[in-house]
Amino acid sequence: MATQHNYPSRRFITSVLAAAVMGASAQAIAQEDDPIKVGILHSLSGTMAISESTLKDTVEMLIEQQNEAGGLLGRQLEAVVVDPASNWPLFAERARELLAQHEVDVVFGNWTSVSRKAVLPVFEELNGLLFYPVQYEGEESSENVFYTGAAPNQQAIPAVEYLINEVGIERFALVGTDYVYPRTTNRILEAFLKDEHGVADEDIMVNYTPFGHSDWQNIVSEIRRFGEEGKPTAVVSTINGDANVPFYRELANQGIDAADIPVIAFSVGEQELSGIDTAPLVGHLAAWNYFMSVDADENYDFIDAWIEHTGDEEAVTNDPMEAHYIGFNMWAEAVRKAGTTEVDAVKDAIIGVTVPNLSGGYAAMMPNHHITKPVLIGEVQDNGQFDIVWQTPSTVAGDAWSDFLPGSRDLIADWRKPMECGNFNVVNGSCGGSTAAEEAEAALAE
Amino acid sequence: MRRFLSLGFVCCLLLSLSLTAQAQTNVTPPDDKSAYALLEALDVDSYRDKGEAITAVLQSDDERARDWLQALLDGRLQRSDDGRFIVVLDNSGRNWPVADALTGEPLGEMSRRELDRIGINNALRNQLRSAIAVVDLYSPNVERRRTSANRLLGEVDGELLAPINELILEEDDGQVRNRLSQAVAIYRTEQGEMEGVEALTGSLHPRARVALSRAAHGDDPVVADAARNALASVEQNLKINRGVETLYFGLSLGSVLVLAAIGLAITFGVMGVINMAHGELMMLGAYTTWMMQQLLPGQPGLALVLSIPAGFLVAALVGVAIERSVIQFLKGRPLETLLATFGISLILQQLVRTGISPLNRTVITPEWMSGSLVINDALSLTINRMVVLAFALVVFAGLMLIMRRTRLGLEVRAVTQNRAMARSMGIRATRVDIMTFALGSGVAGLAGVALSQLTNVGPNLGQNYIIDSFMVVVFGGVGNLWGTLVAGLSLGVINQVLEPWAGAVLAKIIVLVFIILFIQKRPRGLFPQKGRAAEG
Amino acid sequence: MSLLQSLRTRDRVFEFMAPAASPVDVRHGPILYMEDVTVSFDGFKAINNLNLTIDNGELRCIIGPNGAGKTTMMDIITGKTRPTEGSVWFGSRHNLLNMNEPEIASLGIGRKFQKPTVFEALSVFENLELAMAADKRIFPTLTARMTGEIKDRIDEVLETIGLTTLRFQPAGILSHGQKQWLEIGMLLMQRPRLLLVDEPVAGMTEQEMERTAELLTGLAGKQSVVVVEHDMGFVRSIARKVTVLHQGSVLAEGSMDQVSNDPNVVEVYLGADDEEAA
Amino acid sequence: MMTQPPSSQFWLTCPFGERATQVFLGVLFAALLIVTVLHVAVPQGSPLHVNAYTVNLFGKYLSYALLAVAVDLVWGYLGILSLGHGAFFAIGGYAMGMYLMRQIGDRGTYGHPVLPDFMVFLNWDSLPWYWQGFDMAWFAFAMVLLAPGLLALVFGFLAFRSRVTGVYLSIITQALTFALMLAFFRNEMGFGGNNGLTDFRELLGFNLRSNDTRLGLFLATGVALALGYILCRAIVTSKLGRVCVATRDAEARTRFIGYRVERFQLFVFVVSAMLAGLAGALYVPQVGIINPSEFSPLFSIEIVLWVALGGRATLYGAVIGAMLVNYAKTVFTGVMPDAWLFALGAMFVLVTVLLPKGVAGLLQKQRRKKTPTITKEATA
Repeated sequence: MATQHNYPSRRFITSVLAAAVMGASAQAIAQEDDPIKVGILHSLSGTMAISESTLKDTVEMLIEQQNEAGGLLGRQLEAVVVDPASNWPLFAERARELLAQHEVDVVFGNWTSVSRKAVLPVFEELNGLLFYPVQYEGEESSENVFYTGAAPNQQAIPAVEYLINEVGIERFALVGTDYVYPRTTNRILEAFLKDEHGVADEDIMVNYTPFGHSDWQNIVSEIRRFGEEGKPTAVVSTINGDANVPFYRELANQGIDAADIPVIAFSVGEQELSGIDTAPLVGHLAAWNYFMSVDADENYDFIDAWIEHTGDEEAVTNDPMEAHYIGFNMWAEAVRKAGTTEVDAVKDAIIGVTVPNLSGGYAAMMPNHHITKPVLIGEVQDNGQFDIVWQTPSTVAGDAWSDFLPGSRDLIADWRKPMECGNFNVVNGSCGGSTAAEEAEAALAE
Repeated sequence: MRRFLSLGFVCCLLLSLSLTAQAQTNVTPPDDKSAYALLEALDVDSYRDKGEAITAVLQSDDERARDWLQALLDGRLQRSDDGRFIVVLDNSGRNWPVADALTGEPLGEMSRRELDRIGINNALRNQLRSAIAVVDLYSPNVERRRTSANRLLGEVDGELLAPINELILEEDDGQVRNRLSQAVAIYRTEQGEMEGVEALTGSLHPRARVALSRAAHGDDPVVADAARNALASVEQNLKINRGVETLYFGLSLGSVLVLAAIGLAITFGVMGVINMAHGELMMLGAYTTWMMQQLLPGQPGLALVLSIPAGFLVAALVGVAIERSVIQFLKGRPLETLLATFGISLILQQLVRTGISPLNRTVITPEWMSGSLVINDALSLTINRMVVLAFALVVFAGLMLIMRRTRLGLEVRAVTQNRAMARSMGIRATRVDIMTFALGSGVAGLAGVALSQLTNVGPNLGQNYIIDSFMVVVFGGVGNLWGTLVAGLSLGVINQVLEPWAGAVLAKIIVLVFIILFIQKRPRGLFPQKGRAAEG
Repeated sequence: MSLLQSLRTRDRVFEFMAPAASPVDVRHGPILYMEDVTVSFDGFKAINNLNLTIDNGELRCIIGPNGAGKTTMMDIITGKTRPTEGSVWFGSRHNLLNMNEPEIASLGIGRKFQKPTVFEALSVFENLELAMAADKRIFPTLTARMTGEIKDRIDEVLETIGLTTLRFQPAGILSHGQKQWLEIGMLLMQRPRLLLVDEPVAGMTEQEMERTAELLTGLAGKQSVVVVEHDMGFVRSIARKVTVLHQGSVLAEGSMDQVSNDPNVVEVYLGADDEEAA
Repeated sequence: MMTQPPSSQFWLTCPFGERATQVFLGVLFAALLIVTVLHVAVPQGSPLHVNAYTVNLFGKYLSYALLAVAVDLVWGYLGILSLGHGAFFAIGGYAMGMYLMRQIGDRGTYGHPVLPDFMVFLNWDSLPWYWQGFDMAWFAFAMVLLAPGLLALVFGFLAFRSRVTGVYLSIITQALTFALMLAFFRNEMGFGGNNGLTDFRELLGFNLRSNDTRLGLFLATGVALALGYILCRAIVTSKLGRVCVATRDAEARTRFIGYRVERFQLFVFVVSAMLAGLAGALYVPQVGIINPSEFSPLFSIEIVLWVALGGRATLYGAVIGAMLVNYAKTVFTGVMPDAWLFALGAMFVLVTVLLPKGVAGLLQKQRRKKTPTITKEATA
């Protein structure tokens, strides 16, 4: 009686598995032809879609432009888009799919540090190329990753120096979302403020909030009181994504004016502002390496192209988009130089490559796989744009290992032959990690 | 704050003020060449030079000076490629209507490429504000005088003393007078003068407290003592204000929770439908608000008011659609409703992402909802949250009325108590289901409208609230509206009381653990449902 | 599991045909005392200092209009509801008020609900198997095996309740009457010292009723039985001693004739009879 | 623990009787074999070749399947809808992750002999006490089972003792996992905060970045699934299993016939939690990262969805559900990145409305007419 039910079930289950096997391996053989494959690894759904989806469009636009210009090495470029859905294990899986299944020549992708950490082993194992376009905490240099976003010394430190020298700030509230980027940045800043500028402990307030924190009443009023004690005060914000809107709304409603307590943000760009009514925020600051308001023809061309690509008059550009613009052109240049898309050749060729950035200058790829960038400070305008009030006289080279962290003080990265090392210790002259142990103890002893 | 009214600056200021005073009698408009020179001086890179140029503009007895400074402050004073000075009338969009700064005649539209903004930074912004403030002290408009008087607290220095004292005598508006005298007192205190300290005793204003604490560390022991006592005397008062503030924060957070949960309390508590798409219905309400503001540009307030009914309708209709298309087939299988509605929530989210945009939308806070209500110098309550709090209570009261007083409410309660019996008494249970679900969904829409004033309007809006909503409903006791109200408000207050010393993350964790343990003690929540309906 | 509890719940190895041994001390006659028991649900007194004594092996019928507190009384005895005051003793040794349902059940008090509740997803056979008196701790249950004796015991009961043919059908598909029987069967499997039977014949045909009557009367003697019933005919057919509950306390007690001639009873109860039947 | 095969009359609680188990195990091992052969024997490039990526993928699915079985045990047979099983899964995963972190030794970017990178970088000077011992495989693997088990024991003891039921129970399980998620996000907790644990190198000396290890893990997960399945099978077909079903359908009655319901619930709940932990431990080395998002309430809900979709109260149904949904996810996110959520959402809606008994329900339609396996909603 039961037997008659076995067959359907067995057939069913086997067919499922068979389908799976077929489906998976079918993808593998589908791709064996001319176009150069460019993988795009940005979340199109889930919590990160809000930031990452525009980056996907950016790369697609760049590919179109490249193809209109005749492609690369006489071959057309083809985008391979997958959706890691803001899910970190899925990022690793997708990365593996891009490299192992679709055998793409290069990948542009990731936003959050955790997603980068998740895919890193995959890229190292399968020897792929990843261009990572977002400002991050540093403390990393992989042979297979090119960091086109800002390292802390290309954003945080100049920003604070601006506050001290130009605005005369004496008290700092370091407010951030509780994850690794704000934690590291704030530790670097604390060390920097105390060592370099002798700021006292009671003049530094540190506060961390969970992701997507939406009720800022208490913290903002705390900041208000912190700023009411006579010394000029500023907030250094490493608040991430969604939490910003309620934060700024609360600031405005509790009547904190940029002229009294300016907020300088490292993760709030034009795109985030496009979700906020900026009228009450005029004068608050952001530190980036690019602003949409930059007055340069490359920029205006880029903006026009972008608006045409999206078909949205209101569409905004932002710093990570510029990072992809730079990264893409660097990769293309390196491919031309190497005459092939073969990964190792490109890796060697790209170091030293220099391409124009969008702020009228040039960006060069450093041996530590970070690039040179100008640092701009912008003040929020009531039209959702930034007005550039200060910028570094020259470009700053990204520093993979911060000089202000005991663990990494004496580490450098250099991927040129013969060194080819991501964490070379200049003290004991060996590759492979710092004398972190002693350093850590020393730091604690102090 | 640094003093922006430096000595030299103020001297010229006073001079210019006296001049403008005369200017009223015999005006000799300066030729545009000198005016042009004034503006040209502003168009330099170094902010210090700009600062001096601003002073120069002030000194010139040009009656356009204030407008220029205001335009400069708003970043609307710009220079076109042909070197003319332009005042941008509206800098939204890519092409801006502009007017000539000197003649004031409109020059049509110009694009950003043709214009160079004369940038300022916060320092200049402060200088400009102070400067305009000083000018405004002489303005016939009381409001301007008040704001500038407020502005001058802690900004006064020696040179301003005399003129301000004069003004105090002439001033007929009480507010302005006592602000000004406070400003003077602050200056005196900082000079270590006794009467300053006496005048400030009892004042809660932060600037006053700063001045006092400086005096408290001054060298004159008598004054220092007095200052210390003055500070101590307000301590208690400050503590009370602090407490009131925290309570207010708690209630407003609570009101948000209540709004988010109350709709759920109906669909879930009354119908037993575990609606995971509830959050997305809130999201729809928020997007409706955004839509309305797009439809009525320039009238955010009106749009907001209109989106209350609109948001309700949209969410309610979608709710009905969900009920008809899915939930009606899952009668008596509450669990399946959880699964199906979870699917729906995924669909709705992605619908918004692809249909509208994955990016957050800007919802403008209307004038009458922004800023805060000043109770005293140490306590002011944010108005938008006050409105939301009131709104939550109104919505709650409305629901109570519907449930207690209307036919629908009666039928709903009947159906919950005993479906079969209700049917046999001629109540059309299906209709009641539709109505109930529509009501619950509509309320979710209302919550969305309110949330659009506090947080992101984006595809993830719903997910951020759905879990908390379930917590509130369960904590309050399923099927009991009062429970939801009390639960929401109390959880809000607990959270805000914990936050200052535990930090935001720990506070939330503690609250969750508290809920878990509480449910151990009272397995049916704060207000358990009575009778057979509760069994099973 | 604390030593004490383990002692309490430890069961003997059963001689299946012999009456269940249970640690209950009935040397002084009565198997159940309820003294001055009062239960109030926010103010309303469902039971109002009720005094009731059931002798060992007695068959007692309890009648009373709805809301008289019959079901609540059973809830108290079986540990579902805790009285606000008063004491309830099982035999002269066990204070039921500080035990929970499983403990009370394993002491030998079986209960049949007003609304027949059986395990609908399980077969009739499995329903009986679960109910059977056995070591009901976790691991013994996990490793329990189906032995010949158990089968025989179950078959015997299946016979008695006339469900032999339906033994492997899920209990869910049984008719109302059959469920009643199955539930009684489950009581028999427990071999309790005291059976609490709530409206056993609701929804039964005449002859089903007669068989139920036989069954219950048959049980009396080795086990004590308390029957709550509205059907006067049925009560008359089995009753030796009848207790009338009214507003949570005993209104009258005695033989059927005595109580049915008691003026108070006539006033409060018999008038309500028809409406009860409805 | 194993009981003798329950006699055939108990097919009611296990719709296919023992044949279901045989069929299932047969199919499972067949699948393991096929994949292995196609991977090892069939040359690269041949359309039949299964590459390491796919093997790895299936390995992940199998660990999800084990998780689904664990959930089905409590939900399907005990009627406890746990919306917090992701927590046990994640804790198991973290236990494994901590072991793998310790295995990295001084090969981390900072080359610290003992401390994992994230601790160096947060300036910690020594391992917190709860990281002690995780350098020993046996201890870590014990923790994989004990840590989730202990949490389940404490939580379950409180909840079942005070007879929290239905929706209330579901919601507090959700609160549990939510609280844990927030806690693990905190960097002070010493679990790497949002970045979690990653950059693993070796497991028991096998290089995690080699394809052979992947195949090994895939097979190990398959075997673990088989064992877990057999264990659950043994439980649900034993008398205890029937007590569970009894509890699910009529808790009060079960008490009145003398079963200490809360203890049975606790026992099964703990067993299930341990299985979930095991699944997590097998999952982590295959995906190469564990981070607090595994605690997210939405993930726990998704697990329940797999079970519902496969068919509640049929263990193999849970497996099918987990496999189907996750395979669909992989395919959809690949072929229709912008629209895959529509497909997934629609899938959930349609299945719940059209196939109340899930896919397994299809496989036993005729029998359904006679057997209401689930007559009453446990959460009603």
